[in-house]
Amino acid sequence: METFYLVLVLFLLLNLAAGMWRVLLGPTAADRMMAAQLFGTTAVAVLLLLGQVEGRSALHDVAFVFALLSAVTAVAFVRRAWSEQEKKHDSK
Amino acid sequence: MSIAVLYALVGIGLFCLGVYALMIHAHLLRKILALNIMGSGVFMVLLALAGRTEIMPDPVPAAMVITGIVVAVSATAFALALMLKISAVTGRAELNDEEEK
Amino acid sequence: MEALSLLQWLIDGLIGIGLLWLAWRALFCPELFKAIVLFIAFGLLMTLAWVRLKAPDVALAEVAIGAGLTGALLLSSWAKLRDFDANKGMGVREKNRVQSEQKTKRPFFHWLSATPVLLMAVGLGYGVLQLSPYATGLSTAVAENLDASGVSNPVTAVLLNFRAYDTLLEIAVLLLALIGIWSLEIRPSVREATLDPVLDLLARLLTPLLLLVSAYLLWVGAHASGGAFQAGSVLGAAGVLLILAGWRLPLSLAGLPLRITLVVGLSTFIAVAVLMMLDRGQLLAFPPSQASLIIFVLETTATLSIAAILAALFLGSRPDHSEKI
Amino acid sequence: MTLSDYLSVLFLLAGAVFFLAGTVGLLRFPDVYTRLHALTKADNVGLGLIVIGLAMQAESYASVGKLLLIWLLVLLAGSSISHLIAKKALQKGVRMWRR
Amino acid sequence: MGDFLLTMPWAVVLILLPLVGAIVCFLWPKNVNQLGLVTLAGVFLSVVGLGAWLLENGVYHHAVGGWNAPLGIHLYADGLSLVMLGITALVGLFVSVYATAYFDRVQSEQFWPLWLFLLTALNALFLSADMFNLYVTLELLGLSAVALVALAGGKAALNGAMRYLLASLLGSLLFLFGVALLYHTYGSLDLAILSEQIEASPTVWMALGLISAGLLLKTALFPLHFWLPPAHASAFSPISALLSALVVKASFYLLLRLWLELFWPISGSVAGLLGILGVMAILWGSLQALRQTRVKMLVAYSTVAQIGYLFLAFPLAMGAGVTAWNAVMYLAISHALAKAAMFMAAGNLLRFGGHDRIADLDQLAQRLPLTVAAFALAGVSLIGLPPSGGFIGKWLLLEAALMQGRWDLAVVIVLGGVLAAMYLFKVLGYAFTEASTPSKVTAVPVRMEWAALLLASGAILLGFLAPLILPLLAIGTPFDAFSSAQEVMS
Repeated sequence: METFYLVLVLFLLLNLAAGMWRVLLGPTAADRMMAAQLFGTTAVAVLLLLGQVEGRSALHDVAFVFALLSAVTAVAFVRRAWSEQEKKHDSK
Repeated sequence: MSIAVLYALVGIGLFCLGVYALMIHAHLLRKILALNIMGSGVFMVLLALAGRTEIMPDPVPAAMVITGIVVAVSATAFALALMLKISAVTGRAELNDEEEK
Repeated sequence: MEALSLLQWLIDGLIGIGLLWLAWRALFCPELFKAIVLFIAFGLLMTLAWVRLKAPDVALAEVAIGAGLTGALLLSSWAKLRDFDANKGMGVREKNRVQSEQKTKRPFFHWLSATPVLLMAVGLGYGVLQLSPYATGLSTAVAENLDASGVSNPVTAVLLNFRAYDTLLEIAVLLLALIGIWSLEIRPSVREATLDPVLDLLARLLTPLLLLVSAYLLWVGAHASGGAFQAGSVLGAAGVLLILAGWRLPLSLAGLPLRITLVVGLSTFIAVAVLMMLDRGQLLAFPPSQASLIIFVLETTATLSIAAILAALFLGSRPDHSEKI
Repeated sequence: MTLSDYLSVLFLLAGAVFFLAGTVGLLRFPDVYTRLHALTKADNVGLGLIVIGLAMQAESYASVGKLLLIWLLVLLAGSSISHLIAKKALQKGVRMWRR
Repeated sequence: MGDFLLTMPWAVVLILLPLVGAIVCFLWPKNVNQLGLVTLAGVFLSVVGLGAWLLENGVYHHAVGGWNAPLGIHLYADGLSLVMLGITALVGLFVSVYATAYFDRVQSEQFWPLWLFLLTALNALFLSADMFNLYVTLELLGLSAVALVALAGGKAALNGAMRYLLASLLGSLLFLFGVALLYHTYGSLDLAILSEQIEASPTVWMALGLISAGLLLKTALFPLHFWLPPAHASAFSPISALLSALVVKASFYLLLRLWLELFWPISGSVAGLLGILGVMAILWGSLQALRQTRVKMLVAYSTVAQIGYLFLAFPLAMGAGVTAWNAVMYLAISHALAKAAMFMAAGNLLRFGGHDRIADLDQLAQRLPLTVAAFALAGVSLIGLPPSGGFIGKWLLLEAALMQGRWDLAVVIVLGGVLAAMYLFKVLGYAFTEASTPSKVTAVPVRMEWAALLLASGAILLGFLAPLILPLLAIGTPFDAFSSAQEVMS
């Protein structure tokens, strides 16, 4: 069972790595930020799985705070950092 | 080599990347990022090497790293404010390299 | 067993490479905004690394302070920088900005600095590899004295009892950073006048949740991962969220009441230190029977102050001046 | 392995598939709005499935409760954030994809 | 009374009193000047108390929290810490008096909390015997110093502050990395325990390199001095005085302490390197000072040069041991007094004429006699003319150099004095002549003139106090471990 969890963790991490392409590609600021959000959700899943492997409930708390605070960062992005007109668009 | 040493080497890599970036970048925000990454590298070395034995993780490095993180966020906040002030006064978020007259 | 350890290696290797890659891109990609997003991602991955290194307390601190607050701080500073540019700039500003974001020292200088850095990396790597494979830390010393410390989470015991003096000075550093920022007299930004109903709802829902989580972390810190810093920064994040949602501290509270909240943690720490000094002749020496109560009081006040300081750090300008200008 | 173990493996695998779908969507979809759609929906379902899978293995009701709470929180945050991003993107004139 | 002196825990008071002062000044900014001066007076008395205690009992140990090392943190004081604490309190007191007249209402509300935080950091640093605790005090010190520089607010001051902040943070991180390596080699952060166990190994060498690099950066030894002149020259004058006199000395003290007590088995073999850097700092700093056209910039470069002197002792200590260390500590404290006085005098010139261009110092000798006298007296000590404190320091250093036949170093010591005379007479010369463009003048408060003059006289007076101070320095024999190790080696 433990092996299975770890395989799943590895899979999710690879998934995450693939998602990072979007940060690099952009093209809009929202795309980059969205990928960071993906990071949030996936990392929560990874933390929960690792918590199961190691038998520590402390990791549930970490996951919980993780979910809470990545929301704060995203709000900071929407409210503060993203205020100019977008000129870059997806190429057709 | 153990996993602890692997992470310690990653920490060294982060530290050195940070030092290099701190030296060559002109933009202050980039320098502040570099300092933060350097800090993470040091913290990683500090904590990774505590995991060399399997028995019981040493809580003292963990406590030191938590203290270090708080100090780092204070310094970062102050540095960012100073950067904003410089940018408001000089119009550029970088250090002037030419001598003041 | 073999497959299991291979998997562990793969996971740790992936995290390690991911960290190095993110750091490299965050430091050397041309666009500053991209760099900040990558840095936030770096912080999140760092949390996973702390978990893998069996340090959930550090992971909590990293996620609360490192990822949450530093990310918001960086984004908001970047936005303010761009506003300065926009205010003074004409048509060419976009191009200028991109240039200044990428500007580095002369190529000759790159080589000049790369060489010692590489040497240092090699030296440090060698030094670490030479360390004996057996840690000689203080885990036994901590474990032996844990009963007298008043808490059962060893990290909290170190932070608030064995090395409480460090923690006292560290809260002083936080307060100092805020006083330093206030003395810069940065003009408050007059933006975000619009109110968003969804954001408002989110703030209304998340704020009580953040309060609850903060209280939980404070309470749980005595016997499991958590503690004043984690709780304080989660509470501080609630403050940041409220600031972002357009809420401001009423002026009547922004003067002395706010200042008292900012210093109450440090003051209580000092008061306890002096009391213990008078009582037992030793700075911050808690009697084991009352240690858990004392630590609880210290942590609660510290949480309040840390939260207030972090939120104020995010705001940047002094709240009691902001309405006047 | 018991029946609940098999079930939980099934849920976890399904969750992983949804995560994969989310990432593929993030990489392949043509504009911000569709990508948002892929990311938030698929990943949140994926997380939900993983939470269910793990909840079956949990030792106490308290930890089941915590797991569900985490999922609810991610749902709440994810949906509001994606709404905010989409709205802001419209305001800022990010073009929508047309076939 | 004597009993009271010996029972009070002075070291603890020294750390907590300024911290409480800072908080009170932050909360109730109405009477900051009075509050601050009372705090400074209290700190000064505590140093006296600690001195009395040390004279009676030898070294001071305090296990914070009742936890002994390696688990807990130790406070430690010996003659070396005492002298540093004493000079800090003395200079701090005079600068504070000066500051009450220098700053206006708003500025003093900002100045006092930051300065008291700085004082806390200095005292805590001089009293700490724990590597990680030292890191925290270094950060506290760096941040408060930078915030003080930034108070001046102009373009130059903000740029100087930023440069200083970056250098300071980089230095702290290098230091912390070294601490991490030491902790993982020996499993302790306590200086005494580490120094018993330490022996040469690649890891320890790396730790020595990192810690020294970090501290040298903070001490601004050539070629890592780039941040110092802009920061020190652009800050408000009392703040420049504090930085040049005390802050730079604090990291030097730490470097000295660690090389002597911690790294003694290996540091001797690389001490020559620090000596070479010291020589270069003397020459480069003096030549740059000669080129400057503004008083404060000149004084700042003079600090770069004078720091060089402090490092000459490292190669000399190989054979001369205690003489060299006594010399260097004497130089450090007389430089602290003289340089603080000099920056204060420069502040008076700035206040008086509204500028500090050397060529336009319009007959100041007649119009501001006390200030010019202060500048001249401080100069006497910096040059090393008898009977000043600087003279005693240089004399002891010269003696150590000649004892070992290091003629090269002896020549540099003398040459540095000559160069110092040249750049200081440049200023004094213009102070006697009439300027071509007379400028509008503002009156300088009497307190500011006298504070500078008294401090400068202190630097001269030090020349007579050697029999009093050298025994204080010897409490706990801080220099023994290193010297005996060198004797074994040679």
